Amino acid sequence: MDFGQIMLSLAQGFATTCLLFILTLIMSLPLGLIIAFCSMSKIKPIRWLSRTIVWIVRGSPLMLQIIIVFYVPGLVFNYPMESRMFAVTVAFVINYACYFSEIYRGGIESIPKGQYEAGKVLGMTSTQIFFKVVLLQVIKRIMPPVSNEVITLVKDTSLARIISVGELIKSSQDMMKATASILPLFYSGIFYLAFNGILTLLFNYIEKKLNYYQG
Amino acid sequence: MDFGQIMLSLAQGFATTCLLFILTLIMSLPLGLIIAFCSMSKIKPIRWLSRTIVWIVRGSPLMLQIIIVFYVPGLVFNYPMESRMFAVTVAFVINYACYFSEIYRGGIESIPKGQYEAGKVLGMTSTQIFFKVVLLQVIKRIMPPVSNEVITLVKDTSLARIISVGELIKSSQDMMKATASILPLFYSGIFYLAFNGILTLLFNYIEKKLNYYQG
Amino acid sequence: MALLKVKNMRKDFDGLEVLKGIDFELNKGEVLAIIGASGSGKTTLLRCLNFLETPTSGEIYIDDKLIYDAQKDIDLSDAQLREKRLNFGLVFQQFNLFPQYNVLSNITLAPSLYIKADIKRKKKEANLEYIKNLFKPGARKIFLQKRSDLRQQANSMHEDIEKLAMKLLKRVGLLDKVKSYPCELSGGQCQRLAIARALALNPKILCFDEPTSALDPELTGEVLKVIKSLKSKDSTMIIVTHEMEFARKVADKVIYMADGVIEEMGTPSEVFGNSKSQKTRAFLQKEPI
Amino acid sequence: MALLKVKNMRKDFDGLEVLKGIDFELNKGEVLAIIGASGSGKTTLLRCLNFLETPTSGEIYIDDKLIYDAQKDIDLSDAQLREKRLNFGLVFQQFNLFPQYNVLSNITLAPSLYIKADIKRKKKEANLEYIKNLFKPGARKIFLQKRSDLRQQANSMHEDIEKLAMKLLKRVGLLDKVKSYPCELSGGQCQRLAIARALALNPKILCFDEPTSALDPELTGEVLKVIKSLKSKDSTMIIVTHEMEFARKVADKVIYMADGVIEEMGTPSEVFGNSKSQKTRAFLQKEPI
Amino acid sequence: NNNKKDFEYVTKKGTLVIGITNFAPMNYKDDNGKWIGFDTEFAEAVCAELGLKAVFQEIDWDTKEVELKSKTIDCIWNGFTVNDERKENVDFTKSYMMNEQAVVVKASNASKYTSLESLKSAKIAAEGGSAGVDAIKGDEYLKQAKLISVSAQTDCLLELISGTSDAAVMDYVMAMSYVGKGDYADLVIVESIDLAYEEYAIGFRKGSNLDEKVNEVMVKLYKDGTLLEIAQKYDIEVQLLDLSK
Ligand SMILES: Nc1ncnc2c1ncn2[C@@H]1O[C@H](COP(=O)(O)OP(=O)(O)OP(=O)(O)O)[C@@H](O)[C@H]1O
Ligand SMILES: Nc1ncnc2c1ncn2[C@@H]1O[C@H](COP(=O)(O)OP(=O)(O)OP(=O)(O)O)[C@@H](O)[C@H]1O
Ligand SMILES: [Mg+2]
Ligand SMILES: [Mg+2]
Repeated sequence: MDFGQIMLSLAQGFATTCLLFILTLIMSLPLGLIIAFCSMSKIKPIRWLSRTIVWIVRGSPLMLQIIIVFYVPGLVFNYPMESRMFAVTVAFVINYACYFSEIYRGGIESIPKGQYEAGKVLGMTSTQIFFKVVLLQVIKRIMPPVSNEVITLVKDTSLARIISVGELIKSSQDMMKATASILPLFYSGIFYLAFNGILTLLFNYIEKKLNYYQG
Repeated sequence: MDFGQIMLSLAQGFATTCLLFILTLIMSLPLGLIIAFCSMSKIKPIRWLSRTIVWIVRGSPLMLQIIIVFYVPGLVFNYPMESRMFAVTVAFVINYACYFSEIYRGGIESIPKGQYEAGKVLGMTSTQIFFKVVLLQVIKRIMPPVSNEVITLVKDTSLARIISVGELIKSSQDMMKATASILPLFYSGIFYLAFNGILTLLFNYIEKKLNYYQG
Repeated sequence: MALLKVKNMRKDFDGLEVLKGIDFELNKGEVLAIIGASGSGKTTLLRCLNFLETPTSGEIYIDDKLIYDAQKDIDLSDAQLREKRLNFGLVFQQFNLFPQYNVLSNITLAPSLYIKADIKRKKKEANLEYIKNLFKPGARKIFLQKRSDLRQQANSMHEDIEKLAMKLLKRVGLLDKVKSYPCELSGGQCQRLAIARALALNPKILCFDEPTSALDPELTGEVLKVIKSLKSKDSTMIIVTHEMEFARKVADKVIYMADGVIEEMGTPSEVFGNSKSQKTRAFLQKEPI
Repeated sequence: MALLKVKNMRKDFDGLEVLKGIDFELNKGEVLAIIGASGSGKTTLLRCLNFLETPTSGEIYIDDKLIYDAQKDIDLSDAQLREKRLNFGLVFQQFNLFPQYNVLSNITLAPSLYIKADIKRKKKEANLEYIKNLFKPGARKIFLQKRSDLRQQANSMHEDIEKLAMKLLKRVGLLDKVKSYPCELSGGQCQRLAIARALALNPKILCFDEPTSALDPELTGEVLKVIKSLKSKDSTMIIVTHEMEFARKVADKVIYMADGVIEEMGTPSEVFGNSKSQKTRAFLQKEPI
Repeated sequence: NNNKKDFEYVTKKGTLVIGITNFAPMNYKDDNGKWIGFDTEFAEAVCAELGLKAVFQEIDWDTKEVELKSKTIDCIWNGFTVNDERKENVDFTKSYMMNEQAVVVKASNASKYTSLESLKSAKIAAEGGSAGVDAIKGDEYLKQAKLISVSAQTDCLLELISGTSDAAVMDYVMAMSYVGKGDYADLVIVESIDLAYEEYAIGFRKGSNLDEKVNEVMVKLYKDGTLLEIAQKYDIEVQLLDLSK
């Protein structure tokens, strides 16, 4: 096996990793917002249900959640998961949506009440206040924890191999067997570092952009 | 298999999980401090080396680190790992020490220069300033991120099964196979939740204790 | 005819009676100063007037027209509440500027949003009209004309708003800060901007809740000067303040509140110089003029 | 004989000349006020005197004895530096109290640490002595006696420190706050505590760097009053301040600094009333007395 | 190559670390959590003869060659099928048991999957790196199917009952001892399908001198009847090969 072949195989694994990463982000970021609103709802049952779910998800390993999401439909409901990738994506989306929801909630709750009141006194509607006054401030405040979480997500994608999804680490382990060498593992490490490096730069850029004002 | 047997088997897995948790904490907390001091060292090579290592470790998946730590000694140095638990512990300690080091560094750097200068002007030695003036303030400031990290550690222990260490999730998966039922997975989820619940209470208590002063 | 009349306003917080029946009148062009110890309910009164709190009971008349009756108007929609609220403006102690907008946008944000909403509504009407008359001759031409009129109208309204904002900024002395962000202003400048922002909506009555108590004493002066300069026969103001000297000089009417009731009300010379109530005298002795 | 003599002190920050040769003398019991525009190097001068910055060149004499020569003493050990530093005390603009210790402990912390270190050293000596004389008759008895003496000595020293701290707290008017934490004090109380903390080490010269400029004007008075009360024939002080009135009333000597040099030096009446330099007059005109 | 001194290496350690996965009847746990099974007792008997302590280490079957090479295990002894590809990485002992690959499906699907051809578009689970995978890859129909590679043979059974796979290819010896029993009652072996005949042996590091030592002991144990006795205990004596020749 030459270097090119190894890289090709790793690139395939990396493609799966990226796919999982992107799908998770696209779905969990908005889902998290919904959960955040449920967690702040004035209706007690909704609030408590949503907070309990978030507590459970955040309190147990993602690995466990993946296994449960994958096997429960078949074992309990006799309605097996068609696709492993789908199961992994569902587990990731739920897990990350819960994490994001807490970040959103912290961000929204950190906006001083005075901002809402100033908007009201100036005759804005609740929607206008949320979108025109509060939202950008929230985004600015949650950027640091969100970027942390996103970088954790990159690394967590490796958990997909638990139910035999061929992501980067699995393909590098396959290559390790094929070449009886440890090198593919290091190569895959470089993939992760590069990916995270790029993300870090991206987030630094965004945070800088948002720093045009303080507070 | 009756409920008692399942629980017994899960308890064994949980014991391994706890052992890994405790070993990692005991060793990574002090090691992290050493790395933090290296990262703030006035000697450039030490500072850069230590920051690079931290960057690499924090930028790549723990799963990959476990695999590498486990296989490299045998494959590359012909000096095989005697014990899987040992390999996992080494990987965890390195990984968490790096995370803790960044938390420590943030905490130490957040202490205003004035505290050091006040100590100096009052004729204290550097050691006295560190231990009598700065340390407690640092501890207070790092409690929240440290407690987050510790709870992440509880969940990360599940990664040990990657190299067949029989921790909680592995034993619950074994039980799942043996009983062809999904229940052991849920039981193990409860173990995690309980563990994390207790830790959360503990940390809340400590943070409250440290709140006798502000700032 | 009184511009504002408040009748028997009461407010409970979970059983804690904070306002125990407040009655007063205010004429157009008058300045009312409200003084009183901490916790006497001054802020609560202003917040009730601005509908940030719902009074437990009480009536509010503007130009002798009942605009709000706490007993009946419990379930007002947001839109209705907003309309009533626009009779009043409020300047907060903590400024509550929008940090992500620059000085100019802080002033124009709310008015622009109305213009947008207004134009949008009118566009919708035009669309409906068009659909109704779809088969009448010339309908399309009228429709297109209307659309372009609306566009022009919007543009000129936005321009007007901007002109007004610049005029107000000049008035509060912030003309050189148009493009700055709130974080780049001093406390006094922030409060002057907040005043300009409230003025831009041209409220009938402008309320101030301790506008200088978050400021360093050095910066207090510039804000008080601006407030004083607002005084004219057209502008009616209610000012909650601890600056007795200022209240005495600027106010036409002074209310001393204590424990949720109006303990004393009158002209500054009546209240400060010649107070009837024992409580008022005790309070005024403590506060340095 | 001057208590303090500073000769030709210079300080560069990476090529930026901040102090360009400062010379002055101060007698025991005198109060020196340093005034000057922002950036003129006042803080830097105090920091050099307290060895928080290393001067580029210059000499410091105490009681006509050279204690520091920047040219020679580049590589002073931490311990040597500490000893020299104890001639001076410094009260910071930002107080820099230790938030985790209560008021009393903030004062006693540093002195207790010395006592502990001192006793530890003496114990070691006693141990060595004992080992040397191990076989002499009575050595053990002498040793035990010495140990118990040391213990008693430590106790009484700690008690003394505590007594001194209480005396100082009384002097700065914080006797009722002994058990409070810094976060529970007002700015003025914080600064008074910081002064007491500096006094506890009994420095020959006590320096203040704008002790009131982080305070609300209302709190400034109480701190200035405390500083004024410290004036006596035994206490020598250097005060960097923007409070001209205070400087004029309290100081025996005033230095006006500009751009890193002493532009004018003399008694308050000389500097404030009759300044020779054009620069000084321009500066004093801007600052309101 | 220091693998030549493998015997000296393990003797010095005093232990033989045996890489296994959990599957009956070869290596599995009794109710007390103690390892039992044919290969377990076989290995213990061999180690006793060699004066070594047998240490059983569960591994991910997929990475068994890496484990062997990195010396985290000393041999693979878990119904390990001999084939040419593996001979490149592993030194085999004599074969001691015959086996074939079986196709297992849910009973409800038994009428659907009766031939190799009918499995062409199914999802087939097999243990990663196992002889089952080789069998699938070597068959013209099965190689068109979607291969689900799992990390232990028992995972295949779980895949079947949770419905996440349609069929599983696994060792016949193992299939016999699980299928139709207890929690796996509604699984069946598709008897109408015959996959390759194969044999089990023990795998050591390439160039190791351990396999010869173990060969000697195996023959001895066969001749004195120990091996047959163990096989009878687990009901697989018919599969045992004649080692006396
Ligand atoms: N949202 C609320 N819920 C419960 N009690 C409240 C609330 N807002 C105000 N109060 C109580 O109402 C009383 C009057 O408060 P208010 O803020 O109106 O006083 P104030 O006269 O403005 O005092 P200050 O001069 O300190 O601003 C206080 O006792 C306060 O604790
Ligand atoms: N650590 C440093 N590194 C570089 N430059 C410094 C440093 N400290 C001070 N300076 C510079 O030295 C000059 C004098 O500063 P200094 O703080 O002594 O002035 P000051 O007279 O105390 O002013 P203020 O009245 O504002 O406190 C300034 O130009 C400042 O920027
Ligand atoms: Mg108020
Ligand atoms: Mg200064």
